[in-house]
Amino acid sequence: MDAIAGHLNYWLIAVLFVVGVYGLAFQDNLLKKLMALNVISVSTIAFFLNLGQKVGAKAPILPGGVKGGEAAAYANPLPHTLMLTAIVVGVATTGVGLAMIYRIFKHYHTLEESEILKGMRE
Amino acid sequence: MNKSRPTTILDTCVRLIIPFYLVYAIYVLVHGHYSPGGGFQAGVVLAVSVILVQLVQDPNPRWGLGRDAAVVFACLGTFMYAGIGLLTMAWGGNMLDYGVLPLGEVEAEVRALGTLGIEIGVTMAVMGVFVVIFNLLRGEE
Amino acid sequence: MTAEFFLANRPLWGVLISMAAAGLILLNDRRPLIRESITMLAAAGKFIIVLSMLPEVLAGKLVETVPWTAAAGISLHFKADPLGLLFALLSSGLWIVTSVYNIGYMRAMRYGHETGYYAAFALCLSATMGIAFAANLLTFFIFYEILTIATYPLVIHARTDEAVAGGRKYLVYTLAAGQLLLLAIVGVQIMVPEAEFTPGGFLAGQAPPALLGVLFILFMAGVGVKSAIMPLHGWLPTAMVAPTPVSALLHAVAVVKAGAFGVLRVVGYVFGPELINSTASGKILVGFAAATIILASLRALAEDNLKRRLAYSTVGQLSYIVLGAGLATPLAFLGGIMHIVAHAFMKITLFFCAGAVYATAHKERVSEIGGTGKEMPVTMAAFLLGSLGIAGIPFFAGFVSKWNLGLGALEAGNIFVILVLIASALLSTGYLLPVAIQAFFGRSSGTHHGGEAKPSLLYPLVITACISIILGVFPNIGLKFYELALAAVQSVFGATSSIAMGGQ
Amino acid sequence: MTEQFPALIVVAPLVAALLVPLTARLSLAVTYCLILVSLMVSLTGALSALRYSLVEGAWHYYFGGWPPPWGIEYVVDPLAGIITSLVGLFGILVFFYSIPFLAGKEPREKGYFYSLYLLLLAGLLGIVATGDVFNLYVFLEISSLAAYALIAFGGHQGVVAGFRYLLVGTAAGTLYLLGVGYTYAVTGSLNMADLGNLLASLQSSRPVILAVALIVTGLGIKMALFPLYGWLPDAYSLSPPGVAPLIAGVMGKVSAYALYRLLYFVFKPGGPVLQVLDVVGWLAAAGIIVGSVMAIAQKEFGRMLAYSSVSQMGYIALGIAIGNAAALTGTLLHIFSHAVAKGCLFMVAGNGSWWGRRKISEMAGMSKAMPLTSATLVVASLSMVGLPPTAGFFSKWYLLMGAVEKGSWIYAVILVISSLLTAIYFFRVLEHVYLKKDPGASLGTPAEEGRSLRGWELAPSMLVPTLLLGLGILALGLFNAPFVDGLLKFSLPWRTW
Amino acid sequence: MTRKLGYLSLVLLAALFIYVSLDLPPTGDPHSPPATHVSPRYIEKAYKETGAANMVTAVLADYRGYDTLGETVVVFTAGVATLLLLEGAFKFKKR
Repeated sequence: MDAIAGHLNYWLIAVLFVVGVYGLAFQDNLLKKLMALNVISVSTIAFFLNLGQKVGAKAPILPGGVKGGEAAAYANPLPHTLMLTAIVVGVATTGVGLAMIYRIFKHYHTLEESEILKGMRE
Repeated sequence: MNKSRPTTILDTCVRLIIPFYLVYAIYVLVHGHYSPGGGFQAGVVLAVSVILVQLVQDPNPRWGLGRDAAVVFACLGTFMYAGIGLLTMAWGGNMLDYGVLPLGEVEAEVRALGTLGIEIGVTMAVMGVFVVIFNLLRGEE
Repeated sequence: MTAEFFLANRPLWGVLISMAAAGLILLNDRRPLIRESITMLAAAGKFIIVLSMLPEVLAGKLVETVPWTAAAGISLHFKADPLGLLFALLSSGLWIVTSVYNIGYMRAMRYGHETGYYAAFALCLSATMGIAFAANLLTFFIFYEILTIATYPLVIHARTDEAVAGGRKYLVYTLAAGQLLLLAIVGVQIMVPEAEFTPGGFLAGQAPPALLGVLFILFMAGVGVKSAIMPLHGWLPTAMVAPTPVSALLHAVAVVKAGAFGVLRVVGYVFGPELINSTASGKILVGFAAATIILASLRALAEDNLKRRLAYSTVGQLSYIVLGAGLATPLAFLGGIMHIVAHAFMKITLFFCAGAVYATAHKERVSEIGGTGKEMPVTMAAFLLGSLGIAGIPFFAGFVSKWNLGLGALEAGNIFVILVLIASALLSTGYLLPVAIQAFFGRSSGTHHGGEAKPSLLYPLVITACISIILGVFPNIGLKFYELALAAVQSVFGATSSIAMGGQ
Repeated sequence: MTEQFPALIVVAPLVAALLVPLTARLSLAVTYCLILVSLMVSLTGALSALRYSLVEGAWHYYFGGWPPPWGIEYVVDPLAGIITSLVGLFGILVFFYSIPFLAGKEPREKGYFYSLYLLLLAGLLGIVATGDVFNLYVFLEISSLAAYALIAFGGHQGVVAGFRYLLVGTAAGTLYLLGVGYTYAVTGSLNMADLGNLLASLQSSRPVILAVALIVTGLGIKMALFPLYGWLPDAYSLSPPGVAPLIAGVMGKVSAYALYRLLYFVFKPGGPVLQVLDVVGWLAAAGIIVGSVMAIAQKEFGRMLAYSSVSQMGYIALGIAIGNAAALTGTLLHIFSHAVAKGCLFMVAGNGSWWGRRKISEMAGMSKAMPLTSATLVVASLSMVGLPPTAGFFSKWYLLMGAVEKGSWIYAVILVISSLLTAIYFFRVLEHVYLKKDPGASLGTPAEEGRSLRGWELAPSMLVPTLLLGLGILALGLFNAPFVDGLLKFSLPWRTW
Repeated sequence: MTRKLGYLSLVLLAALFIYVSLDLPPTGDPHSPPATHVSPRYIEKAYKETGAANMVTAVLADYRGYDTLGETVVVFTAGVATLLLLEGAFKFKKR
């Protein structure tokens, strides 16, 4: 039971990841694909944040610093930092993706990938 | 976009709320050392305030950031970050080793100041970029 | 930068001189006279360089140089040993003759865009020199591939659809062969990292017989395409769309002989006769060679286009060399080496004649050649001499090599080969003599075309025809081909081996 | 200043990229000077770091002065040194090459373009120089984002190609990040050297196996490993001709480098990694054949080159999969020879499109209109086929040696077959260029189209980089031994183990 | 058909992740490698060394400040990319 409780988060993250992959692979609409991409990146972020947790730990903020040996009492700040970067990367990618979608829609008047490819090969 | 005029209620609300946005952004930026926050968050709040004004007072916002100015902010903000890195190099340390900057006696304090510097840069950059992206995605002028 | 430096690196200069010539020719795009004189100068220079090594090599010294390392641990390594020098002498000597012929022929044919032609020609000779002097497998392969590529522009020179198709076929065959050869060389190099050609071979005992067998097949497939062993000969007749000097020098001397030379190198210097004889591989090679000799001769009989008939004749004659290698006895090997020389002179004469007839009278079919003998008596007389030599009549160059081959077959106890040799002699009489007979006695089909070919076409073929007779009587005269061949055989089989002193 | 070189390799183009959009509005001359200076600084840094690392060993540079497992470090060992030098050199050449293609654009547009160009370069350089797996991700994303945008700059088709690449490429980045996450979960570290030590005892742990698989998949997508190459043909062939040489030339190679670095310096072959490598080997072999066959079927020169890249990246992956000294030397050499040859070929394709010809059948008569470009095409083609004495031959030679040494004759046979297939499609192009009569004389020669070129067949800033890369192919072939003995030998993993 | 195979492979993918996750340290384990290897120094010394009480800020801006520079550059790249893609496109249309 403990094993399940300790790993439940990973399972949910795995499901979230697979949902994202599903969207990326099986949706024809470019906008939905972009959203699926965000789902994937969120699952990764959740995975990292999960690694930074400690049972009963406080947020890693303390004016005056922490005494030696008390490290276990505070959550691990490193994954948070990394994920701040990953979030920003995700936002940036989404921004560029939206800009491209805008251009694509203006020219092809559709966002369905199959139709766009048909129009492109002509 | 749509040519309808801004409603008075929205207009008034925005006028009231914007100053608080700005102050809050500065608070988030400066207080990043002691609580959750920092440059990215502050930049986003600033960008949101600009975008909000643009949304509400659509054709001719009375206050805000033009696209060109936003580009300048984005470039200079990021450059500020990298420039601090270059400064530390010029003072003989490794890149981003704030401790070598001649800003004080206690190394930790100097480092905190260096951190503040780059956070300001990040704020400017994030604000500039988001305003630019919004501005462009909004459509033709 | 002393004289010593110059002397030690002579094999390298031999390679570089025509490479430099190719570059200079490309720079003188619009000046035909300069272009041609560069070719002549390079040809003469190359011959002198190669010739200067003859005394030393005959005295038993090797001119050896490692000019640079081509790949880590594996060097570009040149060595002038008897076999290599023989090949180098032959091709560089014939380049001079061909250059003269070339100039006359190309002017007569007016193809245009000749700069690239001359440059590629020079590059081919450079590659041939590299093959001759290569001291290890990698060097051999590098120049082998350069030769492949440099010949391609020559094959397609006419730019007709037929020429392009021929070029394609040529590339498919030779590139595929090159890759197989590469595979074989890599396989050898894994076992013996230096992979230097060693008289008597270096592979014995290095690997299980099965692997050696596979390597041997790969090697033979690799060099067999250029030496046109059936069924790998398909490109050669098609490639006859090239201008005649190309057919003459490259398809009688440089390219195909590079393949045959490769067979000798692989058998004598990589695997070694002992290894070949101790397995079935030699017998299989002999079988293929014998089949090629007979089939190619039969095919030549049926061919009407003169150049293609000569090409099939080349296919057959090349297999004599392969036969000599496959028998792997001292005398057979000697015969094989001598056949490189003999066939070169005879076949180049024949091609020169065919080209002269084509350029002067515009006849390229055997059936329409009647009457040419009266208009161009000298040319056709040379053709007759060449034919007799190919047929292996005594006192012609072809006889020495075939005699030795026959003796070698006896040495190996292989009566079957003797039968093949006899049959082939009869067949080659059958496909070549009628041409001369037709030319002299046949009814003239066309109009009068103004007699003999012009001097620049005529002199080369007269010279080569004369040499092929002289070599038949005195195989060792002048360039000491026989002595070189003997030295090569002795180094491969050991000095004590029984070599009957034929010829001289 | 010299002690800052490892950082400057990346930071110089990065900083220039931040200023270029501003300076472009003021003065183009200043902008070009700025770009050139930053590229020069970067190249100088790369070369001197390379020299230092050969003499003194790897050059470690701690950002912020924090020692490794806590801070981020740059490690310029000989391997990173030569790859950064390659990328830096490409940066300069392609910069000159791209100038004429932007002639008609507005100054500010040029500013954005070159800003992205420098960011792409900085990203690639950062991937190579870094010694931290997460920092690698960040720079991977910088270079990818810049690449998406640059590809999308190539017209309406380019936008679609760029967007499709964005989807696949971001997914690849996320997979890589997830792989980093799994290794972080079992080790707690992000520094490559530290990870290398910690992972030694974790070879058979399941998360590590999955991490290797995820990282190989992620970087495999980036380097177009079969069957993940779907994005590549469009992305390479539809990107603007000005930057296509950079994108096609070095972008995939840098991912290959990252894969090599991670597999051989961080995870280190043993147990699970070897199994993954087996799979990579088979996929690479399949990619070699499929890429070649697809290339034969193409009508457009650029697309043919793109598919040929799929095949050639397979060579590189195959060498990584074989994994002995000869094969890894072959891989590294092929990273170079293929980068130079493919960059060169895309420049030739660009020159062709400058002349208005994109299809292979339209390239007839190119030998007349652009003799030097055509000659370069010949050299590059020979290198692609792998014929001596060009660079491509030697890398193939080492790969073959590696395959045979390991006893994988099947790989050797595939390499050989691929050479022949490559010969088919390249000689077809050469036939068109040299043998066919120009059908569309009405298109005119580049010189006739109102561009005063004073006897040059093309603008010098396009022609000279093309020729330089062509000479580079020959130089890499002829001076192969010093290159391998003096540089690549020190880049093999065993020296540092 | 291919669609069904695709769904199946997705399910398998999820199963794989779940199977592997059993070997990961459980959530909140204070003795897991991430909790014990590098991060203790951040927690214990961040304030003394960098003057920031918020350890995330300390790591973000100082220990791994170079990552954050990269991050800012990513944002900047996105901005310039959008400018390149859209600004020119609008101009194009007007002509």
